Amino acid sequence: MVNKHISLKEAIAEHVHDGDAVALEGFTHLIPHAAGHELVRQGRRDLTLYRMTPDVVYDQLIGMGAAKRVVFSWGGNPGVGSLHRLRDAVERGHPHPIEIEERSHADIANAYVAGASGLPFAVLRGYAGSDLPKHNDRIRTVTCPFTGEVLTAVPSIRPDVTIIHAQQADLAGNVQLWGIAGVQKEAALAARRVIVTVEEVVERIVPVPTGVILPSWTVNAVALVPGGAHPSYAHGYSERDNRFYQAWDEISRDRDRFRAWMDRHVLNTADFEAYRRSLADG
Amino acid sequence: MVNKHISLKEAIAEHVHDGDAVALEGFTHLIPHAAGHELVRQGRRDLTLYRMTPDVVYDQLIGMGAAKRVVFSWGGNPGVGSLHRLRDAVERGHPHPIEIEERSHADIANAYVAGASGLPFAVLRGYAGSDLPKHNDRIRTVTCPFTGEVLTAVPSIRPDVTIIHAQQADLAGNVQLWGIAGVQKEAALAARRVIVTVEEVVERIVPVPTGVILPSWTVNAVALVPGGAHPSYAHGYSERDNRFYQAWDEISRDRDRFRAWMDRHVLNTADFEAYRRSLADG
Amino acid sequence: MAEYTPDEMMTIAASRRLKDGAVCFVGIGLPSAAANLARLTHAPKVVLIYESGTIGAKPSVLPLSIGDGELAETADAVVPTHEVFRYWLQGGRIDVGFLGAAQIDRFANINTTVIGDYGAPRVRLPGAGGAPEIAAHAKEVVLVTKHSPRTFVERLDFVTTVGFHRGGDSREGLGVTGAGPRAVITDLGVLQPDAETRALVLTHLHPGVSVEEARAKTAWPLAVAPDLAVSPAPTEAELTALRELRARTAAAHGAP
Amino acid sequence: MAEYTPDEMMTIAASRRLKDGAVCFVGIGLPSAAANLARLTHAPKVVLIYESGTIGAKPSVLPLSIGDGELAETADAVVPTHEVFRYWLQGGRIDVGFLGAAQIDRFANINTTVIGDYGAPRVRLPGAGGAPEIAAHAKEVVLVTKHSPRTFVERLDFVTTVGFHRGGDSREGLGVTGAGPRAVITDLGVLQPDAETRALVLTHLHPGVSVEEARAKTAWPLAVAPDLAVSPAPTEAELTALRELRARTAAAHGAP
Repeated sequence: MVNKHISLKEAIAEHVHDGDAVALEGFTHLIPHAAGHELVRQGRRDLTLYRMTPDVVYDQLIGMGAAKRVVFSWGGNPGVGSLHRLRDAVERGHPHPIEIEERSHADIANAYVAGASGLPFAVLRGYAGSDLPKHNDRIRTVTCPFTGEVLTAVPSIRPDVTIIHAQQADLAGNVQLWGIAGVQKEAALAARRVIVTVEEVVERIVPVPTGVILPSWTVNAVALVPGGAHPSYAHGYSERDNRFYQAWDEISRDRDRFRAWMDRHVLNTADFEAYRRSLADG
Repeated sequence: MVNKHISLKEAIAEHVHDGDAVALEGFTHLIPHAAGHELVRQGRRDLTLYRMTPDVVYDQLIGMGAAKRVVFSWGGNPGVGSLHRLRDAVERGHPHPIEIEERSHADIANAYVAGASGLPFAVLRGYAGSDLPKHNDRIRTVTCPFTGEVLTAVPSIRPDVTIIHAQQADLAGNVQLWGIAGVQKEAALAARRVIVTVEEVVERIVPVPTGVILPSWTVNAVALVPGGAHPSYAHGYSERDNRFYQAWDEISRDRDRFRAWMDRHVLNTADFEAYRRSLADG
Repeated sequence: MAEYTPDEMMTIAASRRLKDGAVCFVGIGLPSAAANLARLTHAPKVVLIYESGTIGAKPSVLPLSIGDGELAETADAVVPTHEVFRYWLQGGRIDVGFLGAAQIDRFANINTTVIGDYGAPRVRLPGAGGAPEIAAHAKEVVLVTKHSPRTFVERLDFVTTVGFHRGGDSREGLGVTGAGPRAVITDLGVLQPDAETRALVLTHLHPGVSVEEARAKTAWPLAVAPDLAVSPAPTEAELTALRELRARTAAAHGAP
Repeated sequence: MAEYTPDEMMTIAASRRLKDGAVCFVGIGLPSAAANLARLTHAPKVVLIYESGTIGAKPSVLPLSIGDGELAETADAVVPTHEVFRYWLQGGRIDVGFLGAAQIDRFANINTTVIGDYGAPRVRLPGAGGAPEIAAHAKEVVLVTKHSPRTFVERLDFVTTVGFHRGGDSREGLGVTGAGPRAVITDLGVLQPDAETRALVLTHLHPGVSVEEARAKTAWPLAVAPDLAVSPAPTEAELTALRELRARTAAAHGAP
């Protein structure tokens, strides 16, 4: 059996290539920030980035010039305001222009389900009266062959790589996550390759309520990165760092300040542990 | 707040009417046999019966003349052989001819999901090369508006009533079930009315792994019926009575013996507890 | 009677719109504050559903994000995000969708996407999130947003989420099942749709607010109901519950 | 060498077809026996998936039903039934579909629906279950069934589940992704599809079985491979593992 337990650095080097379609999922909870940093450190470019809520993790990738295209449904800093790097890219083409494809939460969630299910499209009742379909020719219609109703059809999402953060993996690489589960299971099963960072490696998984399990054979690489969701959180291991989200508003508002912050805390640190130490040093 | 905790007799009397489309679900595990018996006791007629695996519970209903139409995907006695009452109805029109609509497991499972999702149809890759679509004009096709692929479309299932058996309900009527979960959540959420029989009423639900919760406001009636899945089982409460399934082959093979058995154990017993006692008496 | 701010009045007025026992799909921010206030006052059995999949959440402090841990810890059930949109929202199980708005027009259509041209926006807003489908499928919608002429605009730069579309019965023509916005609660008063034209009409003013002020902060000619009423001032119980909630929230998040 | 029955030879021959580590969607009955025997002998890391949603089940006795409790207790994950068909089977994650058959034709198409006319059947069989989609989506299919002219028929009364359809590349024309039946294991030997016509050819006989016997129990003119081989007889280890499994099963279920 291949040993799936490798470092995050190795996992990103092996499984994520320039130009890939990548999904880093986690709905507020369990956002794989450590993996985002490692993509920055390794200088990935031209990525198509899927994520329902770009959040700080994609704000950083966009600001560092890693994104060619961003597919998303809600691009704000939750409870705080704007994602300034996303806005700077869309409004002023800095650091370079990016393509955006905007969809709704219901659309993207259904599209991951369709991707995981091996279907080319998903059917939903979506976008009634909205202008979004006028700007996205990938929002189409399909007619029910029984009732004649016209429904919304959207293309399924099948990323090259999905990266998620979870609480636990066992020695074989089976993965368990719990709390708010988001769309991670579907995003992982829809992808060609799967990387999981975890809080903890356990000898044997003890199932917990609402635990989502990805069997080891669905996962390409598992990397131990305690706290790897920060400033997001891992239910049972950490709490959401709401103060960081508030601070990010100021850090990210100015191009130079953003760049200096990323240089100091991400590019000039070797890994997530060093990043956490550099943050603690202030 | 309406008290949802009523007897099974009251629940069936209030929520299931002659001519209704009814789903009693439970995939081998948690089959709502007590509810099936109560439908027999109350003499329901002309029911459209949905169930992936008719099993003994529908063999009894069909043999007692309650079914007008049966929609199913696998109609055997698991690990034993035939369902003789189903066969007698289909092959020889006894006790009266019934309509059958045959689908595959994948089809019916998807159709419940579509029903729960408020969609009129489900899309799957199904029935390639099979003769089943030739005999069922409700298996149709839909064309992907992105790739042009032709996929299978099936109508969603929306029963008038879904009845399930679960391990626990709390005082408010929240329902938890665990172990093999089958399609019960979807069958319940696809239905207009929901009846749940439970092994146990607890003051407060303690979530367990793979526990499926139906919030109280999705449930119309909850009836305490310990062992109410017998000869099926409730994970954590009982084991599958495999010997009963084997014995059923003999009991159900002969019309008179079947009828005498149903008279003695179901029609001449007041409720499921009395049924269990009459079985124990031999 | 105690002093209170227009923001407090708005949140309290919004909270009163939620009936006890209603199943409510809650947006983050103002809607979440109002919905939780309702739960802590007159509607203890209200069922709050957040799009993170927490069903029946009972947070002791207001979540900063839609996915704060306390929502999961206090929920009756936690379901995957796709399920909340498919079985619970699209499945027709939501009584009230509780939403905010960056821009709103007279037919209660909402823009949360861009200010300016979509291809070259002056201001890029966060986008749709769950709103287009919440507004379509919830049996009714309640909107909460502060009154300002930049918010209550003559014409939206972009329709993200439909209200009454072009007015009259045009919403029904879209094939949606929900009845649409029942009320827009602001810091000045309450607007409700005319039964026929479906254009928003000022039906309530909060105590001390004038029609002129409401009209000045609305960029279209705002109609006023003939039976214009004054909202009851916040009760002591409402104010206390709201302030304690805000204080607990500030202590927990370090937010103002 | 120990004595063994044709049934034991069939189960052991079928178990050998399963590679260690393969992800296997298992039908109840003979396929389940063979798959679990593989897991207990040469393929300890085989992943067994039952349509009840138990992924990575490791039962100590053979389940009588597809949903026996031990499957859930020993599984790596238990998922809802719809999910097993959607994410796991249709999603393309199954290496081998392991199925039985009531009737089979030369192109390994299967009937489990009716004997006689569909509208007025002489014998009503259980029906499709999961088979049509397992046969379509699993990367390959292995069939296990006893040899008899009533099973290996010239023409199926009903095509429930497709094998190689009308032969040649007609299966590919159906748009399915899986490669189809790789082998049919019987109590007499092994049949495999011809590379071109896709008609089943006898490629192995179990020890002591003659070509004549296999032909006599096949209702179509059975082709024989030029390099017809003899299956290795069961090893002591295989027989012991199978008999212990059967004994544990009988003790648990009270079945013969």
